[in-house]
Amino acid sequence: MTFTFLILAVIILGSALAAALRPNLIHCALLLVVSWLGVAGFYLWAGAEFVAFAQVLVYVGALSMVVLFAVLLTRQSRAELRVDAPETRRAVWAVIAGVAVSGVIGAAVFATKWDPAPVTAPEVTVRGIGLELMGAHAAALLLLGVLLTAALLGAVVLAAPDRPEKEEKS
Amino acid sequence: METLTQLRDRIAALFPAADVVLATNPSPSAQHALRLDATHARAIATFLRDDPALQLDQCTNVTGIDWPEKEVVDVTRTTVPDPAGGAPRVVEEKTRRIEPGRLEVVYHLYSIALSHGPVVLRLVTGNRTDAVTLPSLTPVWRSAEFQEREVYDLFGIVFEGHPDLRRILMWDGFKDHPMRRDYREPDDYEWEPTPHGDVLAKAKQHYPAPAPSAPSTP
Amino acid sequence: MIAAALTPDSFLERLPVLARDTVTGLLPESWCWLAGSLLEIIAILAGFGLLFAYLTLAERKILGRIQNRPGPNRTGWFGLLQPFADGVKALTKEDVVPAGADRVLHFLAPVVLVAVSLLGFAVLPFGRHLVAVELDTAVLYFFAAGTATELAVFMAGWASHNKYSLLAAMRALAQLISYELPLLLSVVPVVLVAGTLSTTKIVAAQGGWSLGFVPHWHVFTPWGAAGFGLFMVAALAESNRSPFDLPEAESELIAGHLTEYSGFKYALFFMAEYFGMCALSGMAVTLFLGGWGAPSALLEWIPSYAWFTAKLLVLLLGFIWIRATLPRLRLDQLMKFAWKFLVPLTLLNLANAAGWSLTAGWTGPLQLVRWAVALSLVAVPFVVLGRTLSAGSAPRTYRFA
Amino acid sequence: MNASPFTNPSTGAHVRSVRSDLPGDLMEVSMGPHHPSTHGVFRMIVTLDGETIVRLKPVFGYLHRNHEKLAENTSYLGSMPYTDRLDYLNSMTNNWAYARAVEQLAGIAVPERAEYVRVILAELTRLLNHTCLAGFLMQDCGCSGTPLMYAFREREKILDLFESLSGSRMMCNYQRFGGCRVDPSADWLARARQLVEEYGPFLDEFEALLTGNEILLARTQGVGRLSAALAINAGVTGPMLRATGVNHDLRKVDGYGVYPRFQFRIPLGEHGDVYDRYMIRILEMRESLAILRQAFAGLPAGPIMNPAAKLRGFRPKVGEAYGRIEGPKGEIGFHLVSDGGPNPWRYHVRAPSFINLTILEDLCLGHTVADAVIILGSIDIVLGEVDR
Amino acid sequence: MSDPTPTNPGITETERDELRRHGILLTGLEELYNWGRSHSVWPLNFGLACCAIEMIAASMAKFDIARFGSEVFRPSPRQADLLIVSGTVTKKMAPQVVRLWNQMPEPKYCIAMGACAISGGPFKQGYNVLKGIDRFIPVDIYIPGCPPRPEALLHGLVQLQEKIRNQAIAGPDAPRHLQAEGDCNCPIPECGAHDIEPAQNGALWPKPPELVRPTKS
Amino acid sequence: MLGTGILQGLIVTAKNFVGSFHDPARYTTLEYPEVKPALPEAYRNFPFLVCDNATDPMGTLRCVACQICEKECPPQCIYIEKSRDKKPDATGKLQIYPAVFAIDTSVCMSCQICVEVCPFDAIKMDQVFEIATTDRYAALLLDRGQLTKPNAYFHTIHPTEAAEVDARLTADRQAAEEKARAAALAKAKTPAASPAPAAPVAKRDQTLESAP
Amino acid sequence: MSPLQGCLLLSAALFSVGLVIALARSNAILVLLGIELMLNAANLNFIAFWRFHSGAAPATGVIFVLFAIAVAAAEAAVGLALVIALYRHQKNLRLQEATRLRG
Repeated sequence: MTFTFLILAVIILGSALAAALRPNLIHCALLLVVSWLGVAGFYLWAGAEFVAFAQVLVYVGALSMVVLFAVLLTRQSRAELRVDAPETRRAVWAVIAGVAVSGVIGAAVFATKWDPAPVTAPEVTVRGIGLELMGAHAAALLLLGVLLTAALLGAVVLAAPDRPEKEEKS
Repeated sequence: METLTQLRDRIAALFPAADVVLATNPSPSAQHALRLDATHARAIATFLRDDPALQLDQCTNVTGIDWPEKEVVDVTRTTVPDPAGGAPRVVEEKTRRIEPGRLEVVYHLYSIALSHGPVVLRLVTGNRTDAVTLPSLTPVWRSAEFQEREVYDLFGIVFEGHPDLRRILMWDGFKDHPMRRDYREPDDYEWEPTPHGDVLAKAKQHYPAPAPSAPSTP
Repeated sequence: MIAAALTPDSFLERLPVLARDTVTGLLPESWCWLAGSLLEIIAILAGFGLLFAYLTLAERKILGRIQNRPGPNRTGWFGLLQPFADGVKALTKEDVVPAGADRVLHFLAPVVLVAVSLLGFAVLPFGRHLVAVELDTAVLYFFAAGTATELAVFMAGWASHNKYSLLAAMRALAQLISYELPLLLSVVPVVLVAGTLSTTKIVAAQGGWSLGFVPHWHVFTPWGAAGFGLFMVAALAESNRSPFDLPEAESELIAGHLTEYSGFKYALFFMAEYFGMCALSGMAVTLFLGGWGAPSALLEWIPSYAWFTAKLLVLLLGFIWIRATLPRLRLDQLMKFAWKFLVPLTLLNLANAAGWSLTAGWTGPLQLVRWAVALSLVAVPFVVLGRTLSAGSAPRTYRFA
Repeated sequence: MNASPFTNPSTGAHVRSVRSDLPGDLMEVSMGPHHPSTHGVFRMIVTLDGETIVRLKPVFGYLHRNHEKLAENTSYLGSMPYTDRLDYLNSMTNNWAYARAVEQLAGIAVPERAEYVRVILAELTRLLNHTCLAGFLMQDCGCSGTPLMYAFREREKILDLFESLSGSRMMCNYQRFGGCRVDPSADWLARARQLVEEYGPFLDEFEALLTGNEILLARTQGVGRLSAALAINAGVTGPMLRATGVNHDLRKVDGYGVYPRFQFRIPLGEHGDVYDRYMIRILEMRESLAILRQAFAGLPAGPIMNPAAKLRGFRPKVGEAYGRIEGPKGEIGFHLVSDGGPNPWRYHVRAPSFINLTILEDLCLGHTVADAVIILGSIDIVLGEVDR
Repeated sequence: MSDPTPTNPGITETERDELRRHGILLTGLEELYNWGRSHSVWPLNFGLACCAIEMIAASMAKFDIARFGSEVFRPSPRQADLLIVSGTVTKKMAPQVVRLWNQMPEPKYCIAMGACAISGGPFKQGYNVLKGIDRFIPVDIYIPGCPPRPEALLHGLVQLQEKIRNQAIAGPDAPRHLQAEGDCNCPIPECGAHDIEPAQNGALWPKPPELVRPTKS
Repeated sequence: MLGTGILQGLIVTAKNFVGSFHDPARYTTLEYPEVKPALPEAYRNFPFLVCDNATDPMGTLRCVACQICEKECPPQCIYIEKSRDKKPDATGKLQIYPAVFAIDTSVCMSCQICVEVCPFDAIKMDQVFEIATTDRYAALLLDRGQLTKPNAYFHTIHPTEAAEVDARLTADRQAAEEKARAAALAKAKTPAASPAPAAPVAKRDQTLESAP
Repeated sequence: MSPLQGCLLLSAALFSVGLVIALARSNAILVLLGIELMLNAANLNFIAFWRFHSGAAPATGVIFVLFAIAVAAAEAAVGLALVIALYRHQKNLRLQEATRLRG
């Protein structure tokens, strides 16, 4: 339980909580980016360099862009970026659910007896990860590739304008 | 190309109800014009554009001209035979009349296809105040679009059938038509170090307290 | 922190390290690491700060020379103080925040941008012993650090509450996202062949010479040359330089996302652009041009950091030269260029590099075959894709009347 | 401008907020009157769908300097320096068009030498205008000044010629009714001849710099297509009209001055797009060089002014005249109405770039903002002439 | 030209000028401040009419305004220091010019280039022409000519640099934005039914000198 | 092939870059404040008044306050007031002179029409262009004293034109003298004849003759 | 409290926040982002167990996270495409109104 961990926890949770409360959609998105960065920082702290950088690349570099794009593409005016405040009833139920979940998990965490942690992080090199991926998890990697391709195609089909020939006419 | 007189006759035959007048131009340029009446102007213009012998496909220039009301002295000379049997005398009779004010639009037409021109069309409004509506020729020649807007802006001629008749050069809230001859600029006094007479008068009006010194003379 | 000494070092070679060690040696043991890091940060900041200052001047002067004029030459000797005059002015200029702007984001954007664009320098090996942070995953780190620039540009454009800025923000997002892919993909062959993500090891892999004067730089292989070209094109786009300067397209969008920035914040943007340019060029030097390696065994006595700087400057000169010559692309053409030209080429180049490393054992006539195949794998797709890309646009002949 | 509720005081280019009556994703952007690529104080209210233009309304009048009203209160001669300031790149051709209109109005003959000198100056002006246009167009395409610098490098040479002949770089005030103000010296002619010889290599260099550039080709070909029929109907003239393939050049059609004596060709485009407009101008410059060479060879001796022409107290008879010439931007004409007084009763300028703008919206629809910028650039407007 | 700033006792005015011209000597914060901004005057990329072409020409190879560090023509007023009013300001355009001026951050300067910008020039009798931009915004340098040669613009720029160098940071000579009560924004006129309203900025356009005809000298 | 056009362009810019170091045609900058532009003789900026004698500028003004330039000036930047008395001019003849002659250079558009219409060669175009100022009124309104420059100065800026003007003026003067002499002779012969008419106004050329 | 416990608690809290966002906000994009946050919380757990729990295979946790990140990216891409399609369909992003699949 180091000081660094505490700071990271505050960043991650703080920005996520702020995102939950801010009315402005762009602010929410940017705050969530901060949260993701915090998670990447956590990975770095934990010694998983490769994962941390992958997290930054994917979440900050790509996902946030797509999200912001979606925000801009689906905006009608600046005023509408201020999404409506959550309805009170739903909000209350949501908070209750959230507290319940974390309560349950927290109780479980405290109830379980954990082995003492190893002093140093397991040595994981890039080469090691590569070998693991291509060896033990080759099938999963392949499946993931297929999944990503399918997702890419699906996203293109979904987001493409309805009928291109209609556009030509107009 | 046929002469303007022939053209006038042909139009008169085709549009018997139309009132087409040949307006002669006394200057050496000899660019005579056809004065059309407002009701038939667009039909005649379309004819001029589409007639295979004319093909006046290009309306190059559109101008407004303001003719304020003015007094004209007509001199009619009559030769009166001398009752005494001498050489016949020329009697000059002067009549004064008021020429009513009017606004005029001039169109210069050329043919790119047949390389001839110009054929000048003139349209005249009834007066300068309330009867200022003329048919727009923009549906015939697109090039008239901005030019008619300009004439509307500066002269106040309203073009009926214009797709987008708004002020073009002056701002939207402007009320006057500055190219009319009787337009008076708003009093916009500028201190001039080299005062001409009218500037002096303006200056006196603007800064009455210490009257500008009289012209110093050596 | 100190790369393995490969060759006997001259005093000059070790000078920066010695200087650092001398300073840290004055401090107690426990402070050494902190002081050393701080010194490195200060050195990078000062070095690249100065480089930024003179790069702006060099850009103005070189543009001037290309345009038949001298450029700034009156502020100080030969205009050498011009960047400082600009700096003084920018610092003292009023800072205007538009009324409708998002004040926090408007302030954060330039700060984030500069911070992020500086991160990349940490893993660049400037010399044999000069790399701030030895990382096993340095290349990944470099590109991960670079991604947040897009966010900053977006923040600037969005927060300004100006339509031109917003359009610029959209353009920036689209452009940077599209060119991120070819940029990364053009690096993968190097990683593949060198078998490591560490920048120092990649440089080390390019050491040595054939015949004493043909260095084993990646750029001298078919896939390396292609990769270098593709990387530089993508780098041009990533650093928003002409002909890809769409987000701040002056003739279209006033100054794009910069429209509402004044004074020092504007200078920060400017700085970030140059830092980004330097970082990407430095990466290109590291990946393709042999890093700090000398081009010939005979020239090894010149310190390695001098070689790195020289290569970096040549690439930066290229940036300026291209800026002085080319018109700007349109957004749809930009995207088309990225997706239909660069990405396929980078993928093919990856295959090419894979083939190259698999056939590393070929010798004699097979070596010739290897070269021929690799070269044609570079040239043929380039020509074919280039044809399809520029289909329909060609110089025309005209008739006369 | 009364758009205060829409005008955002914080921005450089008056951005209006999204109008409520616009459907869905449309955004209204106002480009100008201060915008780097509007070639002066011109304004386009552009409605965008993404970056695609769905509506474009030009707004004029930010440089409406009341040229025509001033001319009604000035003598015929006094308007000559004002014509310099119409299309301030091409004062020589403006002068000529005005002089020609007055000469038609009053029936003044022009000596042969003056006609030759006018041709020389008009073709030099054409070179100047087209060179500048090419530079500005490239600037609009996003070049960082280099083509513009090269264009202005050559422009300065022509301006030096103009200055040593007429005394002013831009506002030459050189033509007079019935001739020219100063007779060019042999030394001047030699310098002009040398310039003409050096211009061809410059054009080659300029074309090497950009004409074959793939980016430029992609940017300009197929952008802003104009059909011949629309061009004629909309009164489009000059290189823009010829880029659509219509063979119409007043130098051939009207054959004014001594143009019928020269051998030259009219380059014609096919597609009527931005690239054609650019190339037609480049090719026209090469033809202008041919005309200039012939004019230098054929320049006769003799007076430069018609001795019968009056300078002061000039009062043409009642009547009117429309005189036109082929200016570098298209047909520049003056419509003069005389009531017999010392000042024209009505003085109207038929400004080519004003009328060429009629089809701006048609050209831009469906293209992007970046295209609108170069389409406007390829129309070649000068605001002094558009707004007068 | 305003009075030169108080000089250092150890160095004569001419020596100081000479050194300053080479950008070497800086005697304190004020000097540094003035040196910086006088050598980095970035004009707004803003042309109105004929003079704009000469302004562009001044930035081109033959005259090269870049030598003075001023070739950075910024398209956005936010980054510009100098507004060159180059050409006729019409009444329709006047509000936009004033608005641009207001959008520029301090310290900012204005050059009225050419007859039209100074006084309306040849077009001053026109109904839509503003008779001098100094009715609305404070003008630092007037460059007469129609249009002035590019060299004349460069000369004006040199004069402006000189003026900047002689400005005091504090006191009544201080630039507008450094004065406590100074409101740098100029009122923006509106286009009315017959004329722009107000037709001038009262703070800048006080009653002009008494209208005395120039007398025999 | 894709890229050839771009390469060609790059070669052109590279050529210019290298050329700017050795080829004067590729380095066209004049370092203005140090190197003054070589103004052509015809260059005109603002008008000035010619006087024949530098030591007595006001006494030898050629201007006779005929006010033609004031009327013809398109932007109306000239202001003239005639004197009520007459003073001898350079030739000693009594002439009206301008009591006030002011030109507002903040309005002048350098069109040279005043010079063209002046029948007395009294107003000419100056070549001074370094007149940027901080003061709109005091520095830009030129009065008679500031406007007057000697003929010698005219000779330095427009040598050809000045020589022409001088030749014409002397020829006119000689013609007038001869005429006067002839008239005097005639007068001596016929004392009843009317006195010789005033010396004709010097005419520049035919085109200047006005009809009405 | 051991580091592992801290990490797990952090993960639980992050998961809850994600859950709250996904449940309480009506904007489709925000809901998607909430889900992303929950995925991140899960990844946090993987790394925590990999780092602070002995006995796991040396790289499994890391590889699992890598897979999860990739899947999350795919999910987000499809999700945002859906959002855009939804917007095109009903001109806003309120999920409560998205009651029909065909329209």
